[in-house]
Parts: sequence; structure tokens; C-alpha cells
Amino acid sequence: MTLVKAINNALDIKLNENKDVVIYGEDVGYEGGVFRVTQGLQEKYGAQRVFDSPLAESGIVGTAVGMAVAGMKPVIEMQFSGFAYPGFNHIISHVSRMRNRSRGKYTSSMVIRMPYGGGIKALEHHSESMEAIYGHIPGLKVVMPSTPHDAKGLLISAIESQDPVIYMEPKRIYRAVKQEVSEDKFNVQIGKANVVQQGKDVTVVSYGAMMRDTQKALALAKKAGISVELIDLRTIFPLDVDTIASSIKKTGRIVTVHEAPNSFGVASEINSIALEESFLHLEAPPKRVTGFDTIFPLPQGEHHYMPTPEKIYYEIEKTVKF
Amino acid sequence: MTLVKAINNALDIKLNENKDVVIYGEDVGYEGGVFRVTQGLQEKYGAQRVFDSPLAESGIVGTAVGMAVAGMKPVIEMQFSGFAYPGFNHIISHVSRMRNRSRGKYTSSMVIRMPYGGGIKALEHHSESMEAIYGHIPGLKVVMPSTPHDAKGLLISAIESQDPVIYMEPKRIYRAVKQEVSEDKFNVQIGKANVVQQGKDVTVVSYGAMMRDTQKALALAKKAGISVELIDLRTIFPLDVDTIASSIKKTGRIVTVHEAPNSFGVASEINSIALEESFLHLEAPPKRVTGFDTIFPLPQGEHHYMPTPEKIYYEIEKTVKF
Amino acid sequence: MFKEYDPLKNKLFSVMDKDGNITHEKWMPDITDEKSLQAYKNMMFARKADLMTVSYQRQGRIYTYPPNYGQEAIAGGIAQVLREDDWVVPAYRELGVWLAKGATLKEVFLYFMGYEDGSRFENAKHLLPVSVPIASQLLHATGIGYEIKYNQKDEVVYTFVGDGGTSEGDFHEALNFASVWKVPVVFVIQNNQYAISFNVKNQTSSRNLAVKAVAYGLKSIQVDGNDFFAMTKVAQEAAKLAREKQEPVLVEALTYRKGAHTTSDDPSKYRTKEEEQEWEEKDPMKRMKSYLASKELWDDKQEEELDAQYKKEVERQFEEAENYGEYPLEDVFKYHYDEMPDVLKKQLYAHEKYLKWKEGQ
Amino acid sequence: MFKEYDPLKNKLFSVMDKDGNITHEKWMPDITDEKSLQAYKNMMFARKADLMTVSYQRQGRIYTYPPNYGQEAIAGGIAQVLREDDWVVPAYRELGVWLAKGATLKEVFLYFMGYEDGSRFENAKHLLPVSVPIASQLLHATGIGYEIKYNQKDEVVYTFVGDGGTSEGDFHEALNFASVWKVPVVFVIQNNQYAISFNVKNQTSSRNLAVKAVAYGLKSIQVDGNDFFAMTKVAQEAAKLAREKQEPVLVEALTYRKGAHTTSDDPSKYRTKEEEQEWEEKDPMKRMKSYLASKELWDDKQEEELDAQYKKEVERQFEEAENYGEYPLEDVFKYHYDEMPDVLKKQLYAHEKYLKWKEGQ
Ligand SMILES: Cc1ncc(C[n+]2csc(CCOP(=O)(O)OP(=O)(O)O)c2C)c(N)n1
Ligand SMILES: Cc1ncc(C[n+]2csc(CCOP(=O)(O)OP(=O)(O)O)c2C)c(N)n1
Ligand SMILES: [Mg+2]
Ligand SMILES: [Mg+2]
Repeated sequence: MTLVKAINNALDIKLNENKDVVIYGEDVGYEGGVFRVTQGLQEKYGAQRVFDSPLAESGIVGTAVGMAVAGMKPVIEMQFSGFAYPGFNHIISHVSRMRNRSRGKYTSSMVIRMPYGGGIKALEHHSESMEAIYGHIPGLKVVMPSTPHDAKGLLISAIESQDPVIYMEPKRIYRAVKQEVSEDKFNVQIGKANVVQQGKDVTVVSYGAMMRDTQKALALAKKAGISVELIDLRTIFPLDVDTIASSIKKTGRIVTVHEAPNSFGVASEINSIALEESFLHLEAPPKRVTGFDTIFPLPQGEHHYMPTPEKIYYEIEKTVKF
Repeated sequence: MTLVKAINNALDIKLNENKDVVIYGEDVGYEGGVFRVTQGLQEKYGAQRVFDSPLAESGIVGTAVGMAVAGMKPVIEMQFSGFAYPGFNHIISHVSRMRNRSRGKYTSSMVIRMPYGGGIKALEHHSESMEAIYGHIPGLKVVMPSTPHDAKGLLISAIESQDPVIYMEPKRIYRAVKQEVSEDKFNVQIGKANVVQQGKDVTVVSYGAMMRDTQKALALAKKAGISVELIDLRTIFPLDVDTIASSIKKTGRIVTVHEAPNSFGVASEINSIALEESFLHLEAPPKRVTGFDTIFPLPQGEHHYMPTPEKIYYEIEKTVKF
Repeated sequence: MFKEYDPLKNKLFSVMDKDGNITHEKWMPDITDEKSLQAYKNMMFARKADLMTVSYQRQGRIYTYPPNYGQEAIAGGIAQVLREDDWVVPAYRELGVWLAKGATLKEVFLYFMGYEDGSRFENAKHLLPVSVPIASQLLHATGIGYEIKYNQKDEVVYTFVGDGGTSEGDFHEALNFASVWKVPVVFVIQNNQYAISFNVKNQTSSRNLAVKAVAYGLKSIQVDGNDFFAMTKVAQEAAKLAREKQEPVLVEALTYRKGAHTTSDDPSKYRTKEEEQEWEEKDPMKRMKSYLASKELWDDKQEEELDAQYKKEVERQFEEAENYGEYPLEDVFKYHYDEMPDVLKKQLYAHEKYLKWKEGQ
Repeated sequence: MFKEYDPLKNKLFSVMDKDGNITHEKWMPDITDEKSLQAYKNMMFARKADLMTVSYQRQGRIYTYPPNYGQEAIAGGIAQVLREDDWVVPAYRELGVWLAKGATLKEVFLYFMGYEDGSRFENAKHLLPVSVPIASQLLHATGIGYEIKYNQKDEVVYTFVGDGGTSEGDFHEALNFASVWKVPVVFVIQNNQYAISFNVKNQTSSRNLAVKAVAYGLKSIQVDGNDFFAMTKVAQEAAKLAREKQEPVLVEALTYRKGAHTTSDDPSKYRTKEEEQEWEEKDPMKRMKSYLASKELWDDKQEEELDAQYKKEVERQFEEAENYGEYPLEDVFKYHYDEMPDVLKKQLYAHEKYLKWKEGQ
């Protein structure tokens, strides 16, 4: 299964299981989405359950708040994460707050799917990776899968969760990775990181589409005789502090990789955790390998921006040699 | 001068000096703003230059982009930082990007003023402190003064800057602090932190309204014989890395204080800087004294949320004793 | 009615004049004297509570409060059609509607005293908490409308927004989604002439606010919101369209915010005594009282007695609220997620540890 | 004209029929044959460039491109009134307008090849770069309108949005601010029937899109956007209102996106051959050509020759763009701030260091 197929499969399973689930957004109905993620679902479940909405993101998120309050489970799509911002007010002012505001009487439990990230040679606003912003908003959960298996299991968990979940899809690898994934229903737990590979010299943390580049960097590291412990975060908030901290205790070194801008990004938070939880074990300064603090360039400049396997390896090596 | 007066004075000076400066927003014209920050300015400069706009934040920010492109210098107000979000799309998609998008042909140079922060026993959405979100957006500058003097000098610099500046006003201390401030024009540099007090045991970093509580904590520290170096950031982006790093090199310890949520907040970034720039000098884990990762509570719960001088002191002491 | 009072004609729908005389018998709603009287009493209670809240605020016993003073007839009319299963999606100035929906005054007090608990509304089904970000609640209403239609329920959503709120993009999107989805939502604009200090005349250049429904192909009407009977009639017709035809409707209720925007505002800065006097004459309570008096359903003495009784009731509920007690630290954390994540538990625990240390000092 | 074609009446303004016959002589714009012919040539150039760009894209020589194919007469009409000092605030499907404003095809190519440099528009005064977030540009136009009025300049802003864009809150806010501020902005809706796969019939329930101007008290008109003369007439009248009376105007130009949404879209999935055929008959170029031919201003041979010439010109500019060269690393950083802050300098420097290391490997 590709990642696109895995997401489609998860949606299919939940639509089938739970009549409260509805899917809507721009072009997600008849056409099945600009990336074909929702293909076939309107045909199967009808236009009351899978449908195109008018072109207005505040409208999409805002109406989903109402549906959720009334007991439905909307799974809405922002066509690209860069176009979620007209809906940002509802996300920060209501989606994240309805449960606390009403002292648990109502929830705004929904899933907001959005493809994120660069490397697809796209127009402006189609390449950003702004998960840290959502991670900073109390009341949300933020999930970012890196494999078809995780994409499916995490999405099923997100739809079943009673909490609002921002579900960011690594569109660069929508079709780049294939994996054996069961057609049956299964869950991957939100809030639990995945130790993809055990190692003893350095902990490397990443998530989403950058996991692939990071794994390529690990091949280089292996050649150089460096033993890497690789962690796939899977969830940005709440972060799996324990898994990160115990790995650092083992390796004494940590490198975090993401494509989002450096300042105030996820890697800063990981570094803070490293400090607070495992200060005495640190043998080298935690390292961030990230995008620059710049706007994601248009396609001709893209290669400058994206962290590459070589660059990740370079920083791993420096950290290990520190 | 109070802080409110200092801001008013800065606006007055720039309105007087530069015909391109206009001020608008909700209730800023005739009434002079809900906090009276713009009081008297419409009378003095006329309703073409200081005026009330329809109630729509996307409209306010979006039209300011157009004005700036056409060569004006809009200084717009978001009535509370919690109500800036309907305008968020323009901030992240245009204000921060117009210069880069047009390769310098056009700028979106403007000042977006917004009172932020808690401790005023207010309704929901009136107490937040979300500077980290703006700090993470490439292309913006983010300024947060803590004294009337700085408020005036930084605002003048912001208005004179060719870059878009998010100017967050510590409303809790709008009238709480008085200071001798010259009526003449002067600048305080954006991007330069202020070493308020020299010390050798620990570096304490804060900004905005929390500077006051931090200074109260320092009185407790002094009694306990702890020598604190106190840094007022003044600017959240770009951070003054050098000042922070050289202080840590001196003290070996750092505590960062802010009222914003902990995860993915400014303190995480400071900690990352501490690691990257002064790892070998660190003698204790950098500490964050911040708000919780929760929604700011309604007034009856407010005292639980805000870091107090005692709590700041408690963490300073623990850090020094580490 | 919607045709005759097509907002393109700029005609205000009213039934009763300033002195309580019925001027448009034809539009008199189907309502018994008994119900009219009860409605008046409810409006009296709302006004009493409102005025007393403002004075509690002045005494420092409550935080910011946005008075409903002068706007009572709007809730009064809506209350006539509101069913238990119907939804109410308010902004923040909806005291009358909250009470009509079953919220207790005590809960309202708790909320404005600064307890989230006040938003629980234990006995009010389908009432949403206060929504502060202007106009955003309209989209929630449209979403609830979708659920009603989806599950083929017999419910209507009533949602409220101010005149200022019509300028927000969310107003546009909410009405547009409702028009496309054809959902049973009654959108009520409480046009009280001001958005804080900003007069509605400057908010837009449309001839009135009701006419904005043309942009969505919806029916709408501009009604005298200080005229209980006109409001009731409009509520009845709008509810019928929504309930029976799943047709969203836009109602612009003309009224006046007699009080301040909130208790931290001073309207004398931006409006004239003359204007206030002009609207004083159109006061909804005065008009309704004249009507009832002319029908000998009500007199000053009864009013005085009920007023005294209501005063006690408000005091009673206020005191209950005032004695609500501590806001536990845990409540800051408890309601964010279905299960509290470790990171919140840790922060809570660390804070408790600090509090212990502090006690020890 | 605006009265006679009040959008409340749902009447489409047109001058010329499908076969290029003038059906409404009364509304024929004031334009010489020479200018009409030149306009046709410009539209031909735009179409040629558009079609060739799509095939370049298929060859992998350019990235995503949103075709303007079929919508040429809208720009054609606006171009008749556009002055050097006027502003153009486009979305992303405005090839004809970009060219009319003085952007070179090479710049357009550069942009869609992925160079920000393409947005510099060296010879185009007052032309804004592509704006991707739907409808947001309308507010920029309103803001520029404020500047024009503030500085009492003799300028007009032309801004463009799609049919889908009318659903966004920003559409509402931009028109409302413009109506309150009374600024010289002409808002043009290019109603090409689709927002990607979504038909305009489902975007809203209003009778047409022009009628939405009622909500702001503005004049508006629905015009056949495939009719060059109708578009020109409307552009002239709208420009006059904007320029002379500072009156914002809303123009809904009915057209059809003959191509795909962008080069990564396949419209055969969501629309029928019949529909495409129906619109094929209303093709703006075909109609204009028939008109010119009937006046013996143009024939097939001339068309063929010019087509060949334009082909060469497009190729020339494309090749120039293709040879534009490297995108320097520094350019990623350079244009963010007036002065590059230390944090960016450090990141640039660190990356250069890494690149040196890599070379050494
Ligand atoms: C999005 C947003 N912007 C600004 C505010 C601040 N604010 C609170 S009430 C108000 C005026 C609202 O006026 P109106 O819609 O007429 O309602 P009214 O208060 O008169 O009932 C403003 C600007 C807010 N709450 N939300
Ligand atoms: C705010 C925002 N949401 C979504 C998108 C993705 N998107 C790009 S074009 C488009 C459809 C636009 O349709 P329309 O306004 O009719 O313009 P057209 O493409 O037909 O010219 C969408 C949804 C976007 N660019 N911006
Ligand atoms: Mg109002
Ligand atoms: Mg379209």
C-alpha cells in the first residue's frame, strides 16, 4: 500500500464503522481530492457523508466545530497545510477549546487532515511544515506519520480519539513508499514514538517525510561505523518524552531532523527535553538539522532548503565526534 | 510616563514626522482604543490618518498589506492578540512574504500592535501570549517591550523599520509602571537584548510583562545571596543570541521566564541556543519557568497559571543549587 | 411577510408603536394574553438581573459583563418558539436567551465571575457556551444545522451576532454554507447600533443589514427588535421556514444597547444624550407594559411587587454563585483532553511540588 | 447600464452574439477598428503563449501552470482601460492581464519555472505578484485603493478573483471595506464555472455572483466575459465610476476555463464533453475573429502568419527563461529583511560550510 492508499483505507474503515463520520473539504467529494486521497469514498458512502464544500477554510473548520458539538465526527481536509490559515481562528479559538470551555459537556473532537511539506516542486504556500505552531496550541493533538502502516493506524486512532487531532500528511511520500499493510482495522497509538532502530552512539529523532532522508543518512552512518538509535516521533504533541529521554541516556547524543524552520521549531522543544530530562548524560550539544528560518523557496531553490541525507549525516558525524 | 502614554507618544511623534503613517483598527479612532492607547490622535491628525475600521481583522491586516505595497506605513491594531487570528492568514501568507515574493520590489512593512498577556482578570481569549507562533514565521520581526522607555523607543524603531513588525504590548503593565521618559524622539534597537543587571551565578532571561515578576524574584534571590544576571529580550525574533550566549558563558546557568505555554515556547528556543552556543559552559540544566500547556483559565483560575515571583525564585534557587 | 417586507425595500417590520398600540393587527402573532404576560415577566427578570449585575460589577463582585439592557424583546420573541431540543448558539450578550433556554442566573454569574463551570448549563439542553470571537459562532450554528439535517431531527438552531459582527468573513461564510447546505438555522442580528464605540452606519454601505441575505439567496427581514410582538411574529415565521423547509433565515432585529458595551466601557464618550433619549422612547419594556396595561393585564403595583420578588431571586442566585468556592488547581488541566497527557500531569505535579515548597517557607 | 442590467434581474450584459454579430449596438463601446484588431492580436498572443506553456509543462520544462485558455476576452476588455499608473492585483490565472500590464512572457515563464525573480516585473509598474491564497488579494487591492484616495492620485485598481473565491470571507471583507472607504477599485470575478472540480452552482445559492454587491451597496453587473465588446464596455463604465467617483464596482465576467485547473488536473473527471462543446461555441477568440472577418479586418491567412510569428516569439522568450541559470543559495536568504539578521547569516554560513565539506568528500 502507498501512503495515500493507507489513508484512504483508514477513512473507508471508519466511514463504514461509524455513521457519525463525515468527510468534507475542497474537491474531496466528487473528485476524491487533488491527491486522490478520498477517491471512491463518495461513491461508496454517498454525498451526505463525503462531500465538497464551498471554498472557505474558516467555513470548513467552523462548521466542523458545530457538527462535533452535535455529536458527529467530522474528518475535514485542508487542501494544503498552507491554506489552513483562513481556518486558523477556529482551530485556536474553538477546536482546541470547546471541551475546556464547556467543562467537558461538549467536545470539538474532529480530525483536520492536511498535506504538508516540501520537495514537490510546487508553487508558493504548497511546501510548508508548520507543525510547531499547532504543537504550541493547548488542547490540540498533532500527528505526523511517516509510513503507510503508521498513517493508517494513526488516522484510525485519530478518528476514534475524543480529542481534536491535526493530522499532517507527508505529501512528498504519498506515493513514494510502498509497504505491506493489513486491510484490517488496527491502531497505532497517538503520543507514542517509534524506536525504528536501536543504536548506541547517537540518538536521531525525526518524523514525517524527513524520516526517509534520515534513514538514507543512517546508511552513510553505518558505513562510517556509527551506531544510530533512530526515533520516529509520530506525534508532535503530546511528545513522547520518555522514549526520547531514555534513548539519550543510552547514547548521550541527539540530532533532530525536520524540514520546518529552525527557530521555535520542534527540534528546539526536543533539545529542551533533552536538557531537562537527561542533562547529565549529554556528551555533546544536541543538534538541529532543519530548514532555514526562511520562506520555502520556489522550485529552483528547493534543493538548497531541504535537509538532505548527506547533510544529516554530516551533522551526525560532527555530533558523534564532538 | 506610563507604558500606554509612551506608546501614544511614539505614535504621535511618527504621525507628526511622516505623512505615510496611518493608524487604524477597531475603536482606535474616535474613542482612542479600548485601552486609550491612541487617545487624542484622531483629533490631532484627522480621520484620514487615525480611524476606526469595520470589525474584521482579516480586512484590517489585508488592507494594510495593500497600503504598504503602495508606499504607506500602516500601524494597525488588533484589539487583543487573541483576536488577531482572523487576520492570521494575511500575516503568515502576505505580510511576512511580500518582500521575498517580489524580490524586494514591494514590501509589507507595517507595524501590527496587539496587547497580549494575562493577569487582568479578563474573559476568554483576552490573556494569551502566543509570541512563539509569530517567532516561527520567517519574514516577521517580533518585539515585546517591558518598560515605557523601551516601548517608546522600540515602537519608533518598528515604525521606521522597512520590515513588518509584530509589536506585542504587555497590557497588564500598561499603567502599572511609570518611568521618566523623554518626550523627544529616540530609538531602541530591534534585535538587541538589554542586560538589565549584571551577575555571576545564573542568567535569567525574560521579556514583556513578566519582567516585573522576574525582577521581584531577583529581590528574593539577592536576599539569598544569589547573583543574577538579568536579560530583557525585548525582541523575540531575531533573538539576540550573542548576549544570551556570552552571559551563559559567564554564569553557566540559565532560567527563562515567560507566561506563554511551555511546549514549543520561547524558552525552548533559548535552551537550544544555550546548548548550541555554550554547551561546555553549562553547569546545570537550563530551566523554563512558564505557563502550563493549558488554555489560560478564567479569572478564578488565573493565579494558578501565571508564574509568580516566588515560583521564579524557587526555580532560580534550584538551578543555582544543581 | 418576507415578501412584503423584502429588505430591498428598506421597510421595517413592526406590529406595535412606541406607546404599545397595535398598529399592524394583521401581523399580530398567534399568542395568548397569558403567554404575553409571562413573556413580559421573563423580560422583566432579565432586565432586573442585568441591571443588578452591572451594579455588582461596580462593587467589584463580578468581572467584565456585557449588558443586555434594552435588547430584551429579541430574546423575548425567540423564546416563544424555542423548544427544548432546539439549539441556541449565542455570542456573549444573550442573557435573555440563556435564561429562556434553561441556563440559571447562577451559572451566568459564575461565568462572569470567572469560573468555566458557569458554562456547564446543567439544565439547558443544546445551549452553547459564550463565544467571544466575533461572528465565529455563526459557523458552529451552520455545522449543527448540518447534523440536524443529516440525522433528520426535528430541531432548529437559533444563533446570534451583533451589527459589528456582520463585517467579519465568518458572517459571510456561515450564511453561504447554510444557503448551500439548506440547513435549519435562524440567524439573528442584534443590531444595537454599536460595535463598542463604532456606529453601525460606518460598518457597511448596504441599505440595511437584512439585505445582505440577497448574497446567499436567503429570505430575510428587518424587524423592530424592541417590539415584542413583531419579534414574536418574525420568530414564528422564521422557525417555520427553518423547521418545515430546512430554509435558513436571516433576521435583523433593530434595537439599542442602552447600557455600556461592557462594564469597562463608557458610552458617553461616543454617543449623545439626544440619541439615548430617542431610543429611550422606544424601550421594549415600556412599550410592552403600556400594551399590557391597556389590556388591563398589568399595573404598576403588580410590577412593583414582582420587581421586589425578582430582586430577591437575583440576590439569592448571586450569593450562591459568590459562595461557589475555590477553583482547584487541577481544574486548570482537567478538561483539555479525554485523558490527561503525561506532559500536563508532569506540569501539574511540578507545580504542586512548588506549592509545597512555598508552604514550607 | 448598471441600472438596466441590475443583477437582481439576473440579466446578462452582452453586445455580440456567438457568431460575432453585434446584437446590442447601443452598448457597443467607443473603440476604433484598429484598437479592436490590436486587442484581438494581443488575445491571440496570450492564447498562443498559454497553449505552448501547457505543452512545455507536458515536456517537463516548466512546473505547475494554471491556464488562462478561454478567458482571454476578460483581460482583453480590461486592457482597453488600463493605464500605466493603474494597479493590477491578480490571483494566479491572469496571463492576459499580466501581459497587458507590461510583464514579459519571460518573467511569467521564470515564475512558473520556479524562480521568484519572475515576480520582479521589471517593466510593469504597479503590478503585484501572483497571489495564491484564494481571495486574499482583494483586500490588498482595497488597501491600495485607500492609498490612492489618501494621496489623491488619479489611479484605479483592477483586481481579480475566481468564482470559487467569492465564498471566502476575504471576498466579503474586501468589498465591505471598499464600500465603506469608497475607494477606486474594480473587482472582477472571473466566473469560469469551476473551482478546480467544484461547479459554481454549488458554491452559493445566490441567483448570480454579481448580485452579492447588494450586500455592500455597490454597483455591479454580470457580463458575458467571452464577449470582448461587452467586457470593454463594462470596463470603461466601471473605470469611470472608480476614477471619477471613487466608487468601487463589482464585475462578474461569465466565462469558461477551457483548460485544466492547473497542469496537474484532469477535468474530464468532473465535466462532460457536452458542456465543453457548449462553451466551445462561445469561445471568445472565435467570436471576435468572426466579427473582424465580417468587417474584413482579418482573415485566415493573416491569422496563420501571425500565429507563426507568435510561436517564434514565445519560443524565444521561453528559451531565454530556460537559460536563466542557477538559483544562488544566497537568494534563499537575501530578500527577507531590509538587512539580513545574524541568525540568517549564521544559517547561510553553516550551510556553505557543509557544502564545502561535501565537495571534499
Ligand atoms: C474577532 C474579534 N475581534 C474583536 C473582538 C473585540 N470585541 C469584542 S465585542 C466587539 C464589538 C462587537 O460589536 P457587535 O458585533 O455589534 O456586538 P455587540 O457587542 O454590540 O453586541 C469587539 C470589537 C472580538 N471579541 N473578537
Ligand atoms: C485559501 C486557499 N484555499 C485553497 C487553495 C487551493 N486552490 C487553488 S485554486 C483553487 C480553486 C479556485 O477556484 P476559483 O476561485 O474559481 O478560481 P479559478 O482557479 O477557477 O481561476 C483552490 C481550492 C488556495 N490556493 N487558497
Ligand atoms: Mg452591536
Ligand atoms: Mg473558477
